[in-house]
Parts: sequence; structure tokens; C-alpha cells
Amino acid sequence: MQKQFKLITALIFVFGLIIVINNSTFRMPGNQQNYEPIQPIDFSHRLHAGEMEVPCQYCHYGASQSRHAGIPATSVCMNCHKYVSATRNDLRLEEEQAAAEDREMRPLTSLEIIKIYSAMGYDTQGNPLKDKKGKSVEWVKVHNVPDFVFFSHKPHITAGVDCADCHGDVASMERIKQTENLSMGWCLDCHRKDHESLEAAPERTQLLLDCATCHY
Amino acid sequence: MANHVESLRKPLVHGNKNLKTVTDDVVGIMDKKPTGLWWIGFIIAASALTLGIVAVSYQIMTGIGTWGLNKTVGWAFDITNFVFWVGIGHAGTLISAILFLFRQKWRTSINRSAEAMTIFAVICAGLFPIIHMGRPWMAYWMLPYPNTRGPLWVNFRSPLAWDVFAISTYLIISAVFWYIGMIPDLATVRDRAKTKVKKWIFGFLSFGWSGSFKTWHRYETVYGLLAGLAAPLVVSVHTIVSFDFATSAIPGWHTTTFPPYFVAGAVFSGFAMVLTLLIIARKAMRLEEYITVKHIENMTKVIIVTGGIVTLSYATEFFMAWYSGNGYEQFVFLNRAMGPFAWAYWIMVGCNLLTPQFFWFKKIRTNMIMVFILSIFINIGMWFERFVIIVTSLHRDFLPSAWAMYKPSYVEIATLIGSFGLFFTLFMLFIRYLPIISIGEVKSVLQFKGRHGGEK
Amino acid sequence: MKKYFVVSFDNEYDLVNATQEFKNSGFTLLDAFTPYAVHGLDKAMGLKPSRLSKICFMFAFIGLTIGLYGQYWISAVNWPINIGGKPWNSLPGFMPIAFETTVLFAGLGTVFTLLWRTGVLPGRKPKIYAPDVTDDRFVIVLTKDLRSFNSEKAEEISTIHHAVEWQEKLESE
Amino acid sequence: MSKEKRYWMTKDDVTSVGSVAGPADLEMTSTEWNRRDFLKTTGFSLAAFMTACSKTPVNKAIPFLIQPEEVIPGKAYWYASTSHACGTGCGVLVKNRDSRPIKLEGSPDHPLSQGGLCPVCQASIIELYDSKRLLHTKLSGKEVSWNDLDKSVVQGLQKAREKGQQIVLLTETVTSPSTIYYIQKFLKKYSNAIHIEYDPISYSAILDAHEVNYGKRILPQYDFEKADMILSLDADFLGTWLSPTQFTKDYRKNRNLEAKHISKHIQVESRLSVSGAKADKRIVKTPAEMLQFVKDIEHSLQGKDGHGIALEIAKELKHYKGKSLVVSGVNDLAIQILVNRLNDALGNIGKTVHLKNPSFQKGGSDFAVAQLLTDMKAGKVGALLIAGVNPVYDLPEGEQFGELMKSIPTTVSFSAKNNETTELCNGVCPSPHYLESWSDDEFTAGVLSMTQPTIQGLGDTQTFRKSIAGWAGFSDDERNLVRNYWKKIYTTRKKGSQSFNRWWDNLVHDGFANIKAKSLSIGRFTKGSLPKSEFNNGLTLMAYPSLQMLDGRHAENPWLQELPDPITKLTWDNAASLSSKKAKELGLSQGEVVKLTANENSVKLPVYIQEGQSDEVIAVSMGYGRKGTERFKNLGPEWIQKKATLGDGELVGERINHLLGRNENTLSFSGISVIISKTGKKKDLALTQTYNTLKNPENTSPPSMEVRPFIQETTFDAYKKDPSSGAHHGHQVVTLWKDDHPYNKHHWGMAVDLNACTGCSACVISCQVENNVPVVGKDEVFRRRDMAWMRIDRYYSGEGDDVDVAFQPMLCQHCDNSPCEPVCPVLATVHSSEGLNQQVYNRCVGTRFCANNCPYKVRRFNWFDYAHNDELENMVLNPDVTVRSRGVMEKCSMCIQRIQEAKFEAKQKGIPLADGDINLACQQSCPADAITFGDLNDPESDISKLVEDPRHYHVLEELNSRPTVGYLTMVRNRKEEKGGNHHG
Repeated sequence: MQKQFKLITALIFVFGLIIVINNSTFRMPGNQQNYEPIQPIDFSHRLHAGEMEVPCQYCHYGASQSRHAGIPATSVCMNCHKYVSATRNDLRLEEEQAAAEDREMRPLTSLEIIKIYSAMGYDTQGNPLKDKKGKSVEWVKVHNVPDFVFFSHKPHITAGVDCADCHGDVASMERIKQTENLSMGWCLDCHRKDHESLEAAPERTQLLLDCATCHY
Repeated sequence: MANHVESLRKPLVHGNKNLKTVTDDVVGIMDKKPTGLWWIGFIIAASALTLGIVAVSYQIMTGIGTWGLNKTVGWAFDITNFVFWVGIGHAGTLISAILFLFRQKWRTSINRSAEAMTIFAVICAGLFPIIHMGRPWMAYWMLPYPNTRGPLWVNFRSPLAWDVFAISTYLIISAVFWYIGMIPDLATVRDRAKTKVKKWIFGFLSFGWSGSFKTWHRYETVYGLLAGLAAPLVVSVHTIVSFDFATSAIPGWHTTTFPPYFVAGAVFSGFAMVLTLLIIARKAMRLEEYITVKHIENMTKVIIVTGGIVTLSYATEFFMAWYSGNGYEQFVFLNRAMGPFAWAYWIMVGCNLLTPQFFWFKKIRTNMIMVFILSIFINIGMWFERFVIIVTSLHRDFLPSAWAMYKPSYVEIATLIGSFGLFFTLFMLFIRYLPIISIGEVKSVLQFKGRHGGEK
Repeated sequence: MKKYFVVSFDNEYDLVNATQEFKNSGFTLLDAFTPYAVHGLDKAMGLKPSRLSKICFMFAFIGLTIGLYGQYWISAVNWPINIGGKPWNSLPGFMPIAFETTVLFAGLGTVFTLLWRTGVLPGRKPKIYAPDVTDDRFVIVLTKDLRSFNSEKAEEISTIHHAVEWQEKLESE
Repeated sequence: MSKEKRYWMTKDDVTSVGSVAGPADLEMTSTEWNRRDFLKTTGFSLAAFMTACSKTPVNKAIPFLIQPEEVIPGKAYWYASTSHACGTGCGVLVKNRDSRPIKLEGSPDHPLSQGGLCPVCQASIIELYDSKRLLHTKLSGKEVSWNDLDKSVVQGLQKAREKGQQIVLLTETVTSPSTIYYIQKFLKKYSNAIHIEYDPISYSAILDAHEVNYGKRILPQYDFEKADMILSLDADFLGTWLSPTQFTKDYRKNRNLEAKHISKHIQVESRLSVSGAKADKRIVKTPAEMLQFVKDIEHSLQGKDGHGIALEIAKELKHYKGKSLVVSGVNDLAIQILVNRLNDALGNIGKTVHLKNPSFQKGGSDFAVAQLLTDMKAGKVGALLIAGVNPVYDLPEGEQFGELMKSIPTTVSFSAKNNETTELCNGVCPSPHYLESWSDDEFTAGVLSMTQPTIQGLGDTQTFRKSIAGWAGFSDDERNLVRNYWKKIYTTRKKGSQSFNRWWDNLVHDGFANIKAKSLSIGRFTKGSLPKSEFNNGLTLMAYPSLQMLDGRHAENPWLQELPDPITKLTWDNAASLSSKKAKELGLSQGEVVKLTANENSVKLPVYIQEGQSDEVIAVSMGYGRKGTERFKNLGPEWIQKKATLGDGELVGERINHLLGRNENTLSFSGISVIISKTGKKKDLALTQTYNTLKNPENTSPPSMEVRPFIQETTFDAYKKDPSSGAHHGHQVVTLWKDDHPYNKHHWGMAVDLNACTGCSACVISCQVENNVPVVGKDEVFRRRDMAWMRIDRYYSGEGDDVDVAFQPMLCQHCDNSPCEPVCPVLATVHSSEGLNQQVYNRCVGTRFCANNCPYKVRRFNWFDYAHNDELENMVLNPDVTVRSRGVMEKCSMCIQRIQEAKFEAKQKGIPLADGDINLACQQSCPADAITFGDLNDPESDISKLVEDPRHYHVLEELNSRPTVGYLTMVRNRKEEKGGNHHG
């Protein structure tokens, strides 16, 4: 009786450990799955990529031509935010209030957009200041691949891999989050597949499994 | 009514022992305060070990560059030491397993310490493949285990992967063999223990051994099976170690005779080391009555035989190099004998070919001091054998542009000393804290047979 | 509460002879306790040869299978990688490891089976029926519970065979 | 590459392209420069396990603030420019990544270098990121602004003018027409100013000889392509002489075995040079003997008494009349006049020797410098402006020159780095690296080479042109100074009918333009009289520029210091080379330090025993002992038995310029009487190869193999009869195994033509730059732990001074049955499906078994963490290649990053990879086009054709490791007498 009890306890313990390892923040070293750091600017991919349907490569234009997809320069933000300075809601409220108070609409700039302006060296209305120099926004990099891995966006985009395949459903993320574990095994899951979009012949698959596909 | 067996064979144990005195003699060592000789030995060994720990820590923190290796000679002291220690580790299992299978009863009083020596030597040996790595903290990558890399396994075609399996299997099986053999003796110690702590420790270690004959009955079967498994294992281990070289492409390494050559060499060097140790141990621990001159003589005879095989191997290598017509191979052997490392080669030949010849003389065989000195010569010779095989083959291989010399660094020498320190420290602790003679087995071969012996 | 009849001897001959006689006289032998493995006692006690050698073979076979198939599966099925132009299934190259796994499984399997079956395990307390069985005493333990147990006969046999001492014991001890 | 690659032109607003100076503005900063740290972190992942669970290292990603046009982070851009590393003016393509240059490659269309690039130029890129560069103007040791400096200099100039003292511009040969223009303006403004040019490695005698023979001081252009018979008198034209890259390219074209005829090359020399190593016939003479020898040839040519070998050569020269070429590198007027006479007599003028389109690469005058010294002694000089030269180091009278400089009120030096001369100048003007400056140069008549900045200046630097123009009264920015000059004279020099703007854009885009050469009036040939030459007999000193160091201007370049000399294989030192016979005679052994005394000066140097050298000559390479090299004192890993690269107060090698003498008006580099004495000391020589022949050592040589058959060699005569002559018997390969590994898509292969390879080592440096190969320091090289992925094996055969030399570039052979792969326990080195032997650094645990088992010994191990501590210097690292950490193996990857990049590109364009799309770093830079790379599966590729060539062989074929790197038999243009297969 006691023996069986011990055995059951041990089994529960082992299974428990496995469950805990799999479902907790306890991860293998280097695994940053679910990493969702706070960014200097509360930029919402849900709003931009989801609601506004800005194509990924509008901002991350490097993806199809370079190794890095690239974080857009602040000047790229300004392409739109020269004109858009606050959320639609806030603007509507102000509009209503102005109408109610029977006055001109006051210029509105949301706190987050002020950060863009100040990075550019502009004032809160988005007008250049004479003596102020800009300073790049220091974003926190979310998707990190170790340095001994050569990852290039270019061939992946060429092969027709969808951004969301690796980056998750960014269009629904308020703050960007690493949805996949980016482990080598995870990469290989895809590199091993003979799926049609890659038009892969067997030897092509073998090619994608060469060490030097990623490590050099 | 004298036992008629006695008249045919000399007793294996001297001094007219009975069961009680055997227990008293062996367990008594553990109860007494250690002798001064033991302390001297232990302190020297522990200092050497400390030096080794410092050297290895420094090397791991700074890089393998602290060894004298270069891009041409990628292995030298490290693998020399590895093969040397694995070789040393062969005598123990050979004595306990193969001699057991051949029913050589004289093994009983030396097998425990020989096995312990095996384990310690294999521990020393096992360290080198780890510390010789550029990134020893990644050593676990040598094991095939499921991982998130795809999974990425190991290369089962690599002799180094074979080594991992061979050495670890050998260490595990030897340790199990040794421990299983020791359980009854640990129970004896437990039952004689006077202090509570000792009682508890040995109570735990002896796994509740009660001397039940039903257990003894199965135990004997298992002991036989383990001996049966260990015997081919011991041969396989050094065969696989020799594959490290034999399967390579380097002239002087790429040799089919390596497996028997290495196994014989291992037994040769292992017996030499057993002799070295036992001559010290019987003196230091006053065990002359158990480890008799006959034991020593028997071992010197094994040395003569294995020394002969080693000599034959050297000759075969040269013959095959000449007979093959392969210029690179021929060059390597000429270079061994006459090249820049000729001094190492001739030390090897001198020690390994000439030394055993002295053992043809009974006068020398029975002179403990002579045997001790000669055994040390063999140890040196066998270390140099590995050094010669590894370094001379590498330093001048195919392309003359890459030819280079090798000179050990202080760190390497300290690591070698450290490995001896580790070995002797463990051995010193062993002879102090564990029954160094298999009490049960010695009892079973005592000439004394109860009421005939006259105690009653 | 079980009762035992415990007889001690000081040499293996007496032990073997006494055991033989106890057995012949219809006593139920619980076990014998000796400082070393006494040859001939197994026959005297009527013990069957151990089946551990079969266990050993079984484990060896498992080890060999795992060793060979594991290497084949890893090298040729799970992720075949071209290593120096060697065939995916480099059988000769797999032999050394297959051999080692065979020995490892056989050795460990046998030993663990032994320890498990005999109850010799870390932390166990030994059952001691008489002192010095690990030193110089040879002891026979007979079960005394049965009605058929003849104490006189037992003592007689003990005396004949130069028993050093004999006594009755209860299990609780 | 040449067909497809787009060159980019710098936009006129340079700043936007090169606006990125510091790492802070670059995207992905943290990942690209800390690759090694990453490897290390994962290395300690076991230890990091605990922390990794809770903590994630934070990486910052910092984008551009303003998106520059046409710059995508992570994408490489190429700009055409011109190298100024040695003054020969090779065309380069600069690879820019994230607005910083990371690699230089030869510009294939450039008329001079034709795509080749020498090691010095390859390596010069690291000097851009030299953290010890001069970055600020200094006046009397204090940092000042350019304005203050200009003011002070102009004051000084005016003072000199008032005092009636000379203003001297002392420069290297100025090749930039615009600079010459501004100098002329300056000279006009300051009428008391003179301009003196000199070249540290002097070509003065050639120029002077032409003045004697043709009445014009010119340096002709030599055409080695058209020369069927080359007689070189100590001119190392494949190594260091004048324009080696150009000459190698041309020379190679006339050594093409497919033609019925190849050129014949006879080298007469005192020491063994790279050109001598390639020569079909090598004759060893001391300088004094050489003079007599040339005279003998002249006599023989004239049909007068002739004898022996001189007669033979004369006959041959005559046979190739109009198609021969005689050159000499001896800076001696008599010899040069004789050379001119020979060339004239052989009708080579206008055919292989071009006087009408001369070279402007060197124009210095030794006489003018001697004159300057006299003037300085007389106190006539009031201001000295020095640009591009380092007279205190260069000149034999350097020390005296320095002393005299102190008494000159205004001394200004233009230099990119501190040197012996800048230390003594009042004014120090930091010059920009050529990769950050504008320049126009006419190195040879009719070819204008353009230099454009590819990075924003890292310091407050300014070209000599700008300063001199400013002092002459022309203030403008760097670009306009050049552009406006050309705008002005455009119509007189242009070819074709483009508008100026169009022409300019093309010029900047292509990096060069063909223009009309200025017409020169060359006089008729006159024989001239021979001046007396003072070549001493007996033991003489010969100073020669080594291929790595040249005149010493790159002494602070760690890559070049660690590049083994092609002949001596010596790194981090210069040595006194003695022939083995002489060494034996003097009882000297290698490494023994001797004292050499000449011209009342002495120097202590270790002995190096050199085969193939005249017994009466001690050869020492110049360019060593430069101040500033003390920076390398502690280079290399720190550990207990480390020997510092340099002792206290030591410099790398020894300066020997003060041992040189002057012969009338030319500097003499050879034939200097020297006394040699022992010092009883020894010095470790860091050699990368210590056993020099393919012959086994005598006492251990087996009967069946006296010579190792790694070099296949034959003669041209034998080759014509049987193209496979010289080949060893092929090995029949039998295998028990069925082939599991077909290479279906690509199968990369390489062939190295030993006939073409000159051993110049351009590939070695190119590989080092491309693949982030570390510099390890002298001690590590001495311990035979040099890291270069590509090494050039050099083997001698023959004895005494009659040696033949063979060079064999040795790199990973990418064997299909690699011996290294099966021995790796952790799958760190495996085969790719395209036939490459891959080394995965991050998987490597460092057992080194692979290196041991490599028959070619081409694997390199990271014994330590080799220094990448200099943040600025790290900017040169190739971001596409991992920086390896300690404890891992590395080796040639066949530039897998280039293969991958080309494949990505082709895939994106949707076209298959074409032969030639992939250029490996070594292959690209090779001035001799010795390396061919391509797809063995493509029957039309160059490599497939070479594999079928009867000359093709593999080293150690009998091991059946099936290398995919092959070699082509070396063919010497000899009669069959010496027999094929000299090497074995």
C-alpha cells in the first residue's frame, strides 16, 4: 500500500514538473517566447496594422531586400503623423466640445505622438524647432536571434512566407510580443516541410537543412 | 589430517589466518589511526591534486592556448594522459573479471584494490576528454538527448562519441562491479563499528546486507555475470580508445593493429601500476601476509607476456610501414626513431622492451625494491608510448608546410601532475576508509578449514 | 508472531552437513547466514539455480536493440546528415556503441534486478538472527511455527554437527 | 560580378550617405558587433540557466532618425573608388554596409588593376578605423582649429618670403592633376617656394636614365602582356616593383597555356624575390656582377665578344626583337641607362615600353632631396611643408634631417598618422583616409582615377589639396576643389562628347575615365655615357621593400604585420637574410642576432637563412622599425607563458634606412659594403612555415618517397607534347558503399592554377578581411597558431642558389569524403548538400580531432579569445560572418555568405544562378586570376572545364577524401632538360 502511494506520488511529481515546465515562464535558456517588453512609445500594431491596414512593408521596408526588416526611421512615422496627431476619439470629443462651446478646435497632440515629435526635435504641434537636434527612439528589440544564426528576411519574403507565420498575428497585438519560441527546432519545423508555397523539391528541402543555411 | 590441497599448492595467504583474524586485520586498518607513511603519501597526493585543480581552472578560464598545442599538433599531453589513464584502468577489471572467470584464486587479496585503482584511473582518464575541449562547459553535447534544436543528435560515426559511451559504460560497470563486491565487506565493517556515525554510514552503504545465503546464492550468479560482461568490456574499451587513432587518416595512427596493440599495452601498463601501488600499500598498511610475494611474481609474469605483445606490436608497425610501400607511413616511423622526437621514442623502447626482460629472473621478481623500480620504468615507458604515437604522428604528417614542433607548457605539466594527484588522493582515501582487501573472498580461500585447522 | 530456531556454527563444513540433515529431517529452512558464499550450501538447501542469467540476456538484448536501432533511427531517419560521405546507415560504425549499450543495459539491469529481488537496497536495515554472521559465524535459521517442528530433533542435529550455540528467536527482534 | 553588379554613385549631398559615423546611429548595433559575446553567453548557458528563466537580456534597436535615401540597413552597397595605399592607384570597389566600408575589392573594369588588388590595399581598410589616427590639427602639440592653423602657417610662409628663405613643399609623387594645379598656384603665389617630390622606394635612377637617353625625365609604362621575353634585373615586378598588380595581370595574360606560346621570363637577381620565384630561369648575381652582366649582354647584342649565359640571353632577346622587355629595379643610373640601351636596341620602345603614355606613379628625385639637405644645412629653408612622406624615417640622413628641421621656423606635416616626422613638426595636419576623401589621380597618362568618400570623415581631417589650395587662395569644399578643376579643363582632356555633368557622374560611378593624355615631347634616343657605379665587392647589403611593408607606411597595420612574407614566411619582424652557404661559413644559425654595420651606422637583426640568394649579399627588408609600432607590444592573448610581441621600447623589426648610401645623385639600396658581427643573442622568428621543401629530411627519408608529390610541375616543351605531363598516376577509386549523397543542385568546386599563382598573398588578406579572421600576435604565430584560413605554402627545390620555388595556396579542400567530418562527435562539421564542408561554430565543443585528422592541416582553432576589444576597429568586421569565440574550430567556408547572398539575389530575381555570379574573396582579389570557383554540376562552367583539364589534380588524391578544391600543374617555360616534375 505504502509502496503504491510512493509510486503515485513520484509519478504525479514528474508529470507536474513537465506541466510546469511547459506552461510556465520557466523556459530553456535563450528562449524568449512571450517576450513582450514595454516600448518607449506605446505604439499599437493593432491600430496601425489591424485597423488602419498599413501593410507591414510600408514601415518594415527592408524585409524584402535585406537581412533586416528594419525598424522604421522616425521620419517614416512623420509621413503620416505630420497630419495625424491624436486619436480619432479624442479629436471627435474635441470637435464636439468646440462645437458646444462655439469656438475653434484646439490643436490636439496625443502624449505618445509628442514623443515622436520630440524625437524629431519638433515642438508639440509638430513644427521643427530651430536649435533642437533630434534623437532616435530607442526601441526594445523583441525578436532576438543569437549572433551565430544568420537570419535574413529577404529569402523568406521571396519564398512567400507570411510575416504572421513567424511574428504571430501582429495585427491584433496592442504591444508587440514574441509568439514563437524561435528555437532551432521551430525553424526546422518549417524548413523541413515540403509545402507547396515553397515549391520544394526533396533536394531543396535537404538544402534548407544544411547547417550553412543559417550558421556561418 | 592435513588438508591434502595444501601439499599441492602454496597457501594464498600467509601467517596462519583464521576467519576472525582476517576480519580483524582488514577492518582493523580502518579503525587504527593512519600511519605516518600514509600521511606523507596523502599530503603529497593532495598537493599535486591542488596544483592540478589550479592548472585546470586556469586553463578553462583562459583557454586551451595555455597548453603548448598548435594548429598542427592538436593533441599532446591531454590525450596522452587520457590513453595512459585508461590503460592503467585496465588491470583492475582484468584482475577481477578475467582472472575470476579463469578461477585464478590468487586474485582474491588484490582484486579490491586493483578495481579501486581501475575506477580512480578511469576517473582521471575521463577528465581529460572533458578538459581538453575548447568549450568544456558544452561537454554534455556529446550525449544524445532530445533537445529543441531540431533535435540535433550526435555523430555516432565519431570515435569520440564511441569513447563517450565506452568510457562511461566502463566506469559505470566497473564501479558497480566494485561496489557489489564490497557490499558484504561493508556489512562486516558495519557490524563491527563502534561509533554510531560509522554504524550509520556503513549501515547505509551496505544496503542492509545480512549475509543471507539466498542472497549470496543470487549474488554469486550476478558476480559471475558481471565478470562475464566486464571481460569483453575491458577489451572493447581500449579497442575503442585505439579507434580514436586507428580510424583516422593520419599516418602512424591509421593502423589496423591498434586494438590488440593497445589492449596489450593497457594490461601491461595497468599491471605495472598495480605493482607500484601494491608494493607501497602492502608496506604502508602492513599487508605482506595477504599480498604475498607470490602475487607480485604472478603479476610480473603477466607483464612479461604483455610486454612481449607490445614489443611485437612495435615490430609489426615498422614491418607494416615498410611492407605497405606507403611513403607517408614509412616516413612517420623513420621520423619516430630518428626525427626530432627520437628521444621520446627511445625512452619508450627502452622502458617497454628492456624492462620486462629483467622479470625473467626469479631473483629480480622476488626483490620488491627491484620490482617497484622496474614497474615505475614501465609506467614511464607506457606514458611515452602514447606520447610518441600522438605527437610524432601529428607533428609531421602529410604537408611539410604545416610541420611543427610541440613543447608542453607549465599548465600542461601541472595538469599531468594533478591527474596523478587525483589518482593517489583517491587511492589514499580508499586504503584508509574502505576495506582494501575483499574479506569475504579471502575467507573463502583460507587454508584454514574450521575444526581440521585446530582452533578448536 | 513468528518463531525461529537459530543454530550457529563456526565453519562451513558443519554448516553444510547440518543443513543437509535438517533438510532431510523435514525441517523448514528459512535461510542460512554466512560470512562468504559457501560452496555446496545451495545444494544442501535445495536452492534452484538463479534465473538472473536469463534476465541478463534479456537486458543485453534490449540494450543491443536500443543501441542499434537508436543509432540507425537518429542517423538515417530522424535527421540524416551527410557526414564525410558516409552512408546514412553506417552499420559498422554503429557497432562499438551498440556493444557498449548492450553491456551497460545487461550489467545494470542484472544488478538492479538482483538488488530489487533480494531487497538489498540503500537504507534497508539488515535482519540479524545471530551475531557475527558477517565475521566468522555460519547460521541456519529454521521456522518454528509449524506444528511439525521437533525441537529435540533440531537440537540433536545441532549438537551432532558441532553447533556453537542455538536458540529460539521471535520475529520482533 | 562585373556584369551584374551595380556600382553606386555618391549622391552630391554626400552627408546623407555617409552621415553615419558612430555605431549609435546604426540599426541592430548590439547584435552585429557583439556576435562573439553572444557565442560566449550561450557558451555559459548552463550557468545562465537560472537567470535566463526570469530575466531576458534587453537588446536595443535604434533606427535612423531620418531615413536616408537608398540605404537599407543590412544591405550592402558598392562604390567605385581608387586605392591610395601604395601610390600605384588600383581601382577598388568599396563594399559599404550600414554606411561604413567593410571590404575592398578590385574594380574589374579598371584599366590598370583590372580587378586585382594587392594585400596592402586589401588591408588598408583597417587603417580607416585606426583609433590611434590623427583626428585633430595640432600646432606645437596643442589641438587647434583649422582656421588657427591656417593663420599660423600663412604667417610663417609670409615670414619666410620676407626673409627671402625658401618655402619647400616636400611630397611624395603627386598624381592628382587638381593638386598639381593648386600646387602650381601656390608656387606662383609664393615665388620663393619650390616643390620637391621623392619616393621612399626610389625610382629616381629610371627617371634620370630617361633624361639621359631621351631628354625627358619620365617613367615609361611597361607592357608585360606584349612581352614574349622578359629580362628582369632585380625588378620584383610581380611583388613590389612599380605597379605589381597591373604587371601581374598583364604578365598572366601572356602565360596562358592555351596559347601556342607563352612568355619567357628570366630573372637576374641577388636575393630571392616573388618574381624570381616565378621566373623560368633565375640567375643569381651580386649587384656588381649584375652590372657587368648587363654590359656583357649589350656587348653580345652588338655582336662583339660575348660568352656564356649572357650570350645565350642576348641571342634569345634578339629572337624576340620588339617583343621583349628589359626592366631593372636597381636604383643605379648606369644599369638603367644600359637597360634603356637594350630596350632601344631590341626595338621595344613603343611596343613593350611606352614613353608617350608614361606612368606618373613615381616621379621623385633623389637628387632634389640631396639638394634640399644641402639647402637645409645652409639654413636657406624658411618653411617646410611635408605631405605623404616621412623623411625622418625614409631618408638615410633621416636623423640629420630631423635635427635640421628643428631650426626651420615653419614646419607642417600632412599625415593620417603620427610618424617620425610629424613628431618634429610645428604644425600637424591630419589627412583623411582615402576612403573618406575626394581625389582625382592620373597614375598613368590617359587614365583618370576617381576617389570618393564612402564614409563621413571620422575626424576633423582635410586633404593636402584643400590646405594648399586654401593657402594659395582657393577656398572651397573638398569635392568642389576637384570638380571645379575638371570643369575648367574638361574640354581639353575629354574623350567623347558627353556634357561635363554627365561625364562627372560617370567618372564617380565608374571610378575612372579614359582621358586624353597630355602630349609629351620625347627626344630621340641618345646612348649617353655610363656614369661610374659604386657597387662594392665582397659582402654587401641589399635593402628591399617587403611585399607587406613596402616603405613602412603601413607598419601600423596589424593585418600586414601578421601577413607572412611570401618568400621568407616571416611575420612581425625583418631579418638579415643570408644564404645557407654564407651562414655556415660565418657559423651563424637562424635566429641568431647579428650586428650589421654599413655607412658608419649599424643595426642588430636576427639571421634568416634564405635559399636562392647570392652568397655575398645580405638582404634586409625595409619598412620595419617604424615608430608607432610599439602599439603592438601587448597584442595577443594574455597568459602566463605569453611572450610580448615586443620588448620594452622595441619596435616591430629594425629600421635599416640609415644604412643606405647615396651614389652620386641616386639613393643606393644595394651593393653597400657591410660588416657583420655576432652579438651572441638569439631572437624568436615568428615563421608560419619552418620546413621548406617537399623533400623529406635526409635521415628520415623513406626509400619509396624522397619527394612528396604535392606540387605537379612540368616544362612548357613537355606540356606541348603531352598536356598531362608532370601528372602523377591517377588513382583508381573503388568503393564498397553505394553513393548515398548525390549533389543534385549545385556542387561547388575550386581550382587553383599553380602556374598563375605568384604567392603575392592578396588572397590571404582578402580572406582575413572578409571572414573576420583575427590577428593573434607574434607569440601566437611563433607557436604556430596563426589563424589565416588561407595560407600559401612555399616549397623550394634544388640546392644553393639554384632553387626553384613553388607556391601552393592551401585552404580547406572541401572534400566530399572529408576526414574531418566523421570524427566530430557533436556534428559541428558536416557536409552540405552542395558539397561544402561546413563548420558550425556554435555547435563546436573544441575537441580538435577534425584538425588533427585533416591531411591538409587547414583548420584553425581559437586557442584564446582573440582580441576584438577595439570598438572602432570592430567596425571593419563583416556583419554576415560570425566572430568566433574561444574554443571553437574554424576554417575556410568557401565564403558561404557570398554563395548564400548570390542565391537569395537570384531567387528574388527569379533567374538561375549563372557561372560567375559568385566571387569568393580570395578569387576576386587574385591579381593573377589563379583561382576559379564555380558549380561542378554545370558542365558549361569554367570550373567544370578546368576539372577536365589534363593539368588538373588533387593534393593527396590517394586518400580518397575527394577534395573539390583542385590544382593545376605548374608549367615553366623551359627546355625539357630539367625534366618535368622537378618537385616530385
